[in-house]
Amino acid sequence: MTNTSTEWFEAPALAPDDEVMHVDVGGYEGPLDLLLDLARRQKVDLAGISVLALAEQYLAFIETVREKRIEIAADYLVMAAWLAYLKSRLMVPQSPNDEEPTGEMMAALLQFRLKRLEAMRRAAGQLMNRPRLGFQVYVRGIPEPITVHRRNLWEASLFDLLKAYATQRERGIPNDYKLEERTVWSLQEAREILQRLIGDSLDWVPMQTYLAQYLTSPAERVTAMASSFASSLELVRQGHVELRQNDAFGPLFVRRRAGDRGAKDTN
Amino acid sequence: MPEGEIEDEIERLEVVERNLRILEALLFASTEPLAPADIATNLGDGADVAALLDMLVQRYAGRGVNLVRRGDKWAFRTAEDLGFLLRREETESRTLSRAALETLSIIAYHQPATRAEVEEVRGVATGRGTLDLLMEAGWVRMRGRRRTPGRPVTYGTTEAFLDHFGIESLADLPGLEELKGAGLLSSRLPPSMQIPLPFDGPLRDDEDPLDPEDLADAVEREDDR
Amino acid sequence: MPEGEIEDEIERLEVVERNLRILEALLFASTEPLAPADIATNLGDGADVAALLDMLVQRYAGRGVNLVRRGDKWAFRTAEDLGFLLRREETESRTLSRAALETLSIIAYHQPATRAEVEEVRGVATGRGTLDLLMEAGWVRMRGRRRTPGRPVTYGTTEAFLDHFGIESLADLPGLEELKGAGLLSSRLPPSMQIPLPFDGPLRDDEDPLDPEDLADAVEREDDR
Repeated sequence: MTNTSTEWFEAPALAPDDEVMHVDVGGYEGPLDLLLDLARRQKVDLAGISVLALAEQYLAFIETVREKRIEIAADYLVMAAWLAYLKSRLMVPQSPNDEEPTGEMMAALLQFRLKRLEAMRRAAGQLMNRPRLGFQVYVRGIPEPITVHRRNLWEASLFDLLKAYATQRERGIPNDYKLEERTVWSLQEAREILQRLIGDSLDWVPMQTYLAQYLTSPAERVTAMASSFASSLELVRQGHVELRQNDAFGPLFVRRRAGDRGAKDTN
Repeated sequence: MPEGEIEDEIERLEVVERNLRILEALLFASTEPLAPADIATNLGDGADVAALLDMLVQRYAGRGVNLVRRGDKWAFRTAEDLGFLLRREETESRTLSRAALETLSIIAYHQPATRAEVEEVRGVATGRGTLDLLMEAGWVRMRGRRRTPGRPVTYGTTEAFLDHFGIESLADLPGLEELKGAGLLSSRLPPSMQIPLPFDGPLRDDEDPLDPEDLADAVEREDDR
Repeated sequence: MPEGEIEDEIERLEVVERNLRILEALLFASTEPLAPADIATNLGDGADVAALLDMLVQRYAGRGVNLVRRGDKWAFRTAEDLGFLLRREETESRTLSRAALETLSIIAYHQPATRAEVEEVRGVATGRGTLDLLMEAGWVRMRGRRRTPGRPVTYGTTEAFLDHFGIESLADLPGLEELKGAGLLSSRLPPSMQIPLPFDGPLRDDEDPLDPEDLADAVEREDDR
């Protein structure tokens, strides 16, 4: 491609004129290409070619190809039909009321098309012989691309941060950790405590007084009261103690039942 | 000249020099041609990009690297006459088939052109692959659809085509004047003297925009690259 | 000066100019910096490559693109003061992921903390990416290396961390009672639970300074930004 006179459209390698008829049609880029090649062989400017001779050469070529039973594209046959018509128009004088294009007009059209195709080929050749990018002309070898620096502006609030920390610390607490064990007096415990406190006292004493030492802790207060009351009822039923309440919601008095001497070993 | 005016003039020249440096840096940095609009954003307000480009073209006119116009864009390229020295071994030349070359030149000189028009000039059917290949090379693009029955797609050349072949604009296509004079850019018979010129502006009167599917195809092709 | 000598001088200058053009084009088109020896083969016999390079350096000295030496080789580069043209900053606000937030909070409270320590609190492995992200955000830094087997890197928070979260000093990070008070920690916590007092002084007794290669890594990270 260094050679500026490179001929990009070298005609397909063809044998001399007398052997034209043996050339394979496959070497051509369609019927116009074939016609152009045949026209060039007339070795005159396209403007000066004999269209009639050209048509005859083309028709002869197609005839030979068909005799050899070579498959030929429909394009070539259409052109052959058109050229046969052109030939007849050129040879038979035009009648005055003939509306069809004259043979001369048809010939001019063919010449135009051949010239135009040749011109386009020449133009393509000129294009390819221009100082092309990457062949004679170069771009910057070490381009310095614009780097888009994506800066992330991270967003997080102090609250998010603290929450994340707290959540993790809580998550870190082992699951089998026992929460504060609530003190619950079982009825049995309550009964033992009550019997021990009442002892052999035959005086009416408010139950709360006996339990005073246990009622200070709010956690124990409820359970102590509830369990002692339930146990006291049981002790009354079994005849160990007596209960008295003077008025509703008034203090509950308790005393050893007279004659219950075996209190200590009821169980 | 009063002293104040001299100072103004000095300041003006300093701004111009600064803008020229920025222009130089941006154009040097990119392998792709840049549009004046891409450059303007980096220059001070009210900078005359066209005038600056012109100054830069002149400064580099005789140098080993030139500032060249490619369509509406600009790029630094090595001087054409030094090509022989810079030949790189690794450049593999993609050889285009005769069909592809002819199709390319017909589209370049006759654009906007439909496939049927390309075929009419060549006198033979054009394989779909040929157009695809040219589009893949980035030289040919679908422009729109011709406002005729069947609404055929119209094709035209790209900026990359201009860049590759070192052409400033379509008006500078080699031999264009000659072809025009000989009436060879017409798709009709010579006496109909209306000679269209290659046109790469926006859609012409007889063109519709591409259909959405056409564009999807093009994007797909782009992705394949 | 005799006429013959003037002519010689003119011719000499023409040769120099021609060589400068070639030099310009070669340096522009080359895909890597060029050594004077590579250049000499493309210039005429007897060309003084060093002198030519020197002339070209001077010609481009004030321009938007300079000829610079990299080791023994030469290349065109954008003028340093115009480097900003080639960088485009795009800031994007993004919310920190949960993993990053958790890691950050643990480092904040437990600093100096190693990755293993962070993982112990989190109960899951912490990806290297999370720490990198926090360092990129500028909130976490490598402090030193723990003086234990394996010498793990210790991490701590930065000034930027305090800035962002509006904390005057690490001592102002809320403690156990304050977290409870804010309802962030439930009141039913084992009494053994403690919240460490973050340490932000210089290296602690159990810390060694970072290794030189740690610092190199950090610089690299900085460059990537």
